Amino acid sequence: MPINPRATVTTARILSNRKVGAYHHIALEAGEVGKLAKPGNFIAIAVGGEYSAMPLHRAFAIYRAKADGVHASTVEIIVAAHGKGSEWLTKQSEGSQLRITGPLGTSFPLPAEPVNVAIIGGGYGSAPLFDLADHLKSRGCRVDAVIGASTSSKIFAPLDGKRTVNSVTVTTEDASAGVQGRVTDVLEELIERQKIDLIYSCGPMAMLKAVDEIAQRKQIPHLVSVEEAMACGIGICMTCVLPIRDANGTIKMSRTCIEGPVIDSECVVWSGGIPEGTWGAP
Amino acid sequence: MPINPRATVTTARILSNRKVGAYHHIALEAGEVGKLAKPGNFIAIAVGGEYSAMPLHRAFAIYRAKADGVHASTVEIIVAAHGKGSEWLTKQSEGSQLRITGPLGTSFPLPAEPVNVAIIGGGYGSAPLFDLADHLKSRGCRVDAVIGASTSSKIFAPLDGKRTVNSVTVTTEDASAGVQGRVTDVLEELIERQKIDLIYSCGPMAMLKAVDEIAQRKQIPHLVSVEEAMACGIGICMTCVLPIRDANGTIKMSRTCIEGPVIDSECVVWSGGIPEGTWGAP
Amino acid sequence: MSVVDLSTELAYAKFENPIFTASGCASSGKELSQFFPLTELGAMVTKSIMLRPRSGRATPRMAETPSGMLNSIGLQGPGIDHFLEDDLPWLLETGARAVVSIAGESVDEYGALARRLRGVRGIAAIEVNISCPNVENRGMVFACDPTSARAVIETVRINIGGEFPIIAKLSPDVTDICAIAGEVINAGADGLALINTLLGMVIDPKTLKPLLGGKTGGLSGPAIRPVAVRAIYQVHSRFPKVPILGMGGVASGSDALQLIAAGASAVSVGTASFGDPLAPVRIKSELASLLIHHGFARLRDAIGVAHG
Amino acid sequence: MSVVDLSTELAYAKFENPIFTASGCASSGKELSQFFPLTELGAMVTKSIMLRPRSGRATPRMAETPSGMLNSIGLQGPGIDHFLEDDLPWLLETGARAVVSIAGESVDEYGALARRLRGVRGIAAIEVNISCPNVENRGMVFACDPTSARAVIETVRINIGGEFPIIAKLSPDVTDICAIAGEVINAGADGLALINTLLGMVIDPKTLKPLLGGKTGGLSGPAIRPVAVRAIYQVHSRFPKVPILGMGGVASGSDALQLIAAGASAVSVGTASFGDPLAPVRIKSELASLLIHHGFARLRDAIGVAHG
Ligand SMILES: Cc1cc2nc3c(=O)[nH]c(=O)nc-3n(C[C@H](O)[C@H](O)[C@H](O)COP(=O)(O)OP(=O)(O)OC[C@H]3O[C@@H](n4cnc5c(N)ncnc54)[C@H](O)[C@@H]3O)c2cc1C
Ligand SMILES: Cc1cc2nc3c(=O)[nH]c(=O)nc-3n(C[C@H](O)[C@H](O)[C@H](O)COP(=O)(O)OP(=O)(O)OC[C@H]3O[C@@H](n4cnc5c(N)ncnc54)[C@H](O)[C@@H]3O)c2cc1C
Ligand SMILES: Cc1cc2nc3c(=O)[nH]c(=O)nc-3n(C[C@H](O)[C@H](O)[C@H](O)COP(=O)(O)O)c2cc1C
Ligand SMILES: Cc1cc2nc3c(=O)[nH]c(=O)nc-3n(C[C@H](O)[C@H](O)[C@H](O)COP(=O)(O)O)c2cc1C
Ligand code: FES
Ligand code: FES
Repeated sequence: MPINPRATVTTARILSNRKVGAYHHIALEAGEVGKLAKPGNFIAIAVGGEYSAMPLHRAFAIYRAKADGVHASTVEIIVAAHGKGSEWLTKQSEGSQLRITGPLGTSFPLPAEPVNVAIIGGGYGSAPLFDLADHLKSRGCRVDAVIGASTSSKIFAPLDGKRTVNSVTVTTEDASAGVQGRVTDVLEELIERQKIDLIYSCGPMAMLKAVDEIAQRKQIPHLVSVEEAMACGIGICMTCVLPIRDANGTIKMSRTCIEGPVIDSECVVWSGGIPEGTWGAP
Repeated sequence: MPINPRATVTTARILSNRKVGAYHHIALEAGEVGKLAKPGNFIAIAVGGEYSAMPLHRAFAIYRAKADGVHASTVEIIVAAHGKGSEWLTKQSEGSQLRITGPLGTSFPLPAEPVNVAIIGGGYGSAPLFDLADHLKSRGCRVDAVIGASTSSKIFAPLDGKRTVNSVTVTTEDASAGVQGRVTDVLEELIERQKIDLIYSCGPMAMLKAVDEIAQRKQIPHLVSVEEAMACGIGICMTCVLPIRDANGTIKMSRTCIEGPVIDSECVVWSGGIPEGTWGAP
Repeated sequence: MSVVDLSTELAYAKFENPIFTASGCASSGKELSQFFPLTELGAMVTKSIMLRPRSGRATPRMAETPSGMLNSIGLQGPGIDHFLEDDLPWLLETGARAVVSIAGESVDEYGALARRLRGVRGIAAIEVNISCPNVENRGMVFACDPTSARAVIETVRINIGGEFPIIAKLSPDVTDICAIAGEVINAGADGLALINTLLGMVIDPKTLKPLLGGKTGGLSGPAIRPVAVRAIYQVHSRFPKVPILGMGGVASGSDALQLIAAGASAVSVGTASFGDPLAPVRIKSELASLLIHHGFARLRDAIGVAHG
Repeated sequence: MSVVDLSTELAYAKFENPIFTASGCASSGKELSQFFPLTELGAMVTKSIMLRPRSGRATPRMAETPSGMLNSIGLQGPGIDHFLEDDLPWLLETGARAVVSIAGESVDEYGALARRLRGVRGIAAIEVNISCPNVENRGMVFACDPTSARAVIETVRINIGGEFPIIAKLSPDVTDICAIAGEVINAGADGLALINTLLGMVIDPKTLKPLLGGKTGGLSGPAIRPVAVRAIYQVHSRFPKVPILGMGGVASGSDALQLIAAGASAVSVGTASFGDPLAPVRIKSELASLLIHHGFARLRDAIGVAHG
């Protein structure tokens, strides 16, 4: 299979940039990118403008992509100001231009049958899950969402997103919204109640790991979207690697920008580092 | 004498930024800077914003400074987009903030008597001369201006500036405005006609040198505002030096940011480089 | 494409244009081929390949720094067998020119790699990476020691035969880069690649510990360009006949021209591709315009013009 | 000012806070004193002074580079006599702590400078700049040769007596900075200053010739910070008891803390002052806040925390 099969480099124009809780919702006029994107893909953005001291790409999950409308296509992202690059991004005004590369990475595989699905999002990790939910619903799946964060402003759960799914459970660690606690505190009960067949999750690694413990215990297939520090986003720098088990059971340090971000949790070696027996390990 | 005696570091707000021919006229709300500035002083500006790859100051002559008005003070500058930093500056919009340091450098000494003065400006070099003309006029001097550039768009001669002086002669090398030629082509005639007692000039080094040849020949005192590549603008880096003769006749590599930009042309060693006999020369 | 003759050569290898990828910054080509035909490049320089598969270093492997980045990949790769079976044939099939970069942990390993490459058809040149600071060989870097640098190139020379030009890639982390250059030239290098990354470190502002899994990493990107220009200038003035593949912070045609004027016959683009996959082709066309602007009919006439 | 104890020491010299100017980036103090009282600084490090007046190099002397700059000042200065008669008394009168930087063209010159400084009152420490790449001494830099580095420090040690701690300032342009550090420590250095500039070059895009009058120049600014952190980390892990004055691209409190965590007992701010005269005081207050944020009651507890 070719690598980055549908990706192009595009000058995207910011259509809108507005604050949503702790995040910024940025909509881009994005050439062909929005037409070719699948749920779970991400885009890489060059930051800092012409006089930038920041040479590297920033990765953002596609929240929504649309081919229709007045523009060639639109791509929406949800940005948390983390370091300098994402902070710069949140300050860009309508009309300004960004160099984006995408769509990149793997997408969420969809079940062939109409099954009961749980989507679990941590922080801005919920962003790509609503589009996924849309696709799942149109295949007849029941979709229950669990959205967690440390505090309410970091819950990303837009109204139309909430309408798409059958139920939304919000958890916050400080009890500022929904149930006090973590997504894992409500997940088991949800699995039982809705007879969940399949779990998709996206959020911090620690959350993915905790969700996976439950999924493993309950023997439910689990697809995760991982987040590793990325320099290029297109597979040429080898910085974004994670130990991943391949079809033959061999653990390799795999690039999460092209073999991920969406990975079957069965293949993820959660211990991190370079596990013993990794292909080519010292 | 203290160094940088009236300088402060100020967060200045851009009041307006508009294109004037090949230049940008930028007005700043500038704290105390405009109150303390004298004709000939300059300001140093940090460029590129928060994520800048450009660590060094940029120097701009003060075109006009005002203490009155609604703002603490205003400072106006005329910017030619030369490299990346000045280009960035020309793109900054009204309301954005700049870190400026000033007023810096020497100012134009004013004659005690009402004499006949010629001001000679090359390109944006005319910017500081109109404010000077104002001061000269209020001391009863007659002021004739010669403003030259390669082409008309690079002639900076604002209406109110023109009104201040008794006459303006424009020269352009491509004949797109005024007399075809260089400022030196019209200067001798002007000196004769108006019985010029004193010359002030500001522009490229080659122009200053050519003007000085005439001034020397005619034995007319000549004050020049020089322009050397500057890193700091405040005397701490030693990059902006020129060979300057001091009161004892000793040639020293002097910092033009603090011993200049305005220098008596008698002290300037026009040959450049490190002339033989320079203090501490190898 | 343009009226300027961009063709160049590194020893007896000829290239249609001087813009190459940089080893380790373009993997083996498949990733970038989605963005532009690899035949647009003067050559694809492949990621340094070792004898055996290698997992590389622990993550995090990167840190962005002002106008630069640190990497501590640790030469992760599939090993020479997989490379010769899979990556290289794919690359050659695209019609791209291939410069194969090799790296070893011992002089013998370089020799073994050279033997594996001997007789392989279609390779334009071999870049011998003797300067990677990431190799866990008691922290020692071949390129930092004249004797080992020489030994590696001698071994490669003997084992590879005369089929491909050997380009020795040097580290700037040395007291006297001309001395190392002299050694590898004497040992049989046909050309030099200048420069590899500078050894650097970032402390994580949160944990106050070294941020990278490998603690130190290699500094690349525009930040190091002045060091690259200096190294190329120094080496070219000492060894004007030895062709140089220049690299280090090239992000525009003007940057490439700086390296060429300093003495580079061709230029690799590394870190710039991480923020713009089209960087190599953009740089090539910017360079062509600049050459025309400066009145050069041929790229070759611009090589080393900063001297004398 | 803050609830954190910022005091620090370099050998037996004590300072109220760890933020110093960098030699050659603050002249002799008068220029910055308009912007803040020099007593706000841990110490004013003066521009390296030589035995005789010196005109320095031809212009242009500077080039901005991505997140950095090159300078080729060539140690312009008035010479030690003028310095002792005029600059130093002025500086001491402000109440500022003074670290005097010296530079010579021969071992003897360093010795002569040390004799001139012997017995001068009020100096907090001597920084011996053995690493300036600009000195026109056949291109050779003392700090790049273990033998000459050692000889300089030995001479200074003998001639200066035991009045001031001697801080040897090293160049990063060496294969093994720990080896040079070891030499100067054995020769009697009480502390180390790390790092001086990296040798670099810029080609003028207009003329395609070296832009600087001196052709090469010293690279400073944020671009080199990862190299500084690495050098400090390496030297501190090898010589944990030898105090380090760190420098190289510090432009914020967080940058200063990186160098301190790597092993610096104090930090010089150089190039950052060229774009912001208030940089040293801003960095000091940012550092104080960060130390509090990380739960340090005393700066000293943060020195070297990146290790182990
Ligand atoms: C597949 C994927 C999808 C993502 N989706 C989103 C999203 O929808 N919304 C959102 O706010 N953030 C998302 N992130 C995280 C986002 O990429 C980082 O927060 C961002 O790159 C940090 O850049 P910075 O300049 O703010 O921080 P800096 O620390 O200055 O970044 C420096 C460098 O490190 C890399 N880096 C640092 N942290 C991360 C990280 N967590 N992930 C990847 N690279 C990192 C950056 O790419 C950059 O090259 C996603 C990351 C990945 C890998
Ligand atoms: C006293 C003085 C007054 C000036 N007044 C004006 C003015 O009124 N209008 C105007 O348009 N320009 C003026 N200049 C020139 C202006 O400072 C430069 O054009 C500008 O600094 C170039 O910056 P850059 O980022 O565009 O170019 P770059 O080449 O990217 O600059 C890189 C570095 O070199 C320095 N530099 C490069 N060229 C010059 C130069 N000619 N003079 C000083 N520093 C330079 C910059 O300060 C910067 O640190 C003045 C210069 C001086 C010294
Ligand atoms: C992520 C990364 C990986 C690299 N891997 C290699 C490598 O495998 N072999 C090698 O010789 N150089 C390697 N380098 C160095 C580059 O080829 C190049 O010499 C250096 O990055 C300077 O060029 P640049 O500034 O354009 O990136 C690597 C650089 C980076 C950033
Ligand atoms: C313009 C300039 C002049 C310098 N002069 C000296 C000097 O005289 N003596 C010295 O030891 N270092 C000198 N340096 C080096 C600095 O002291 C410092 O080591 C280096 O610039 C790194 O710090 P920075 O990145 O904060 O500038 C000079 C640096 C610059 C930029
Ligand atoms: S981010 Fe570069 S390979 Fe994945
Ligand atoms: S510009 Fe720094 S001393 Fe004049």
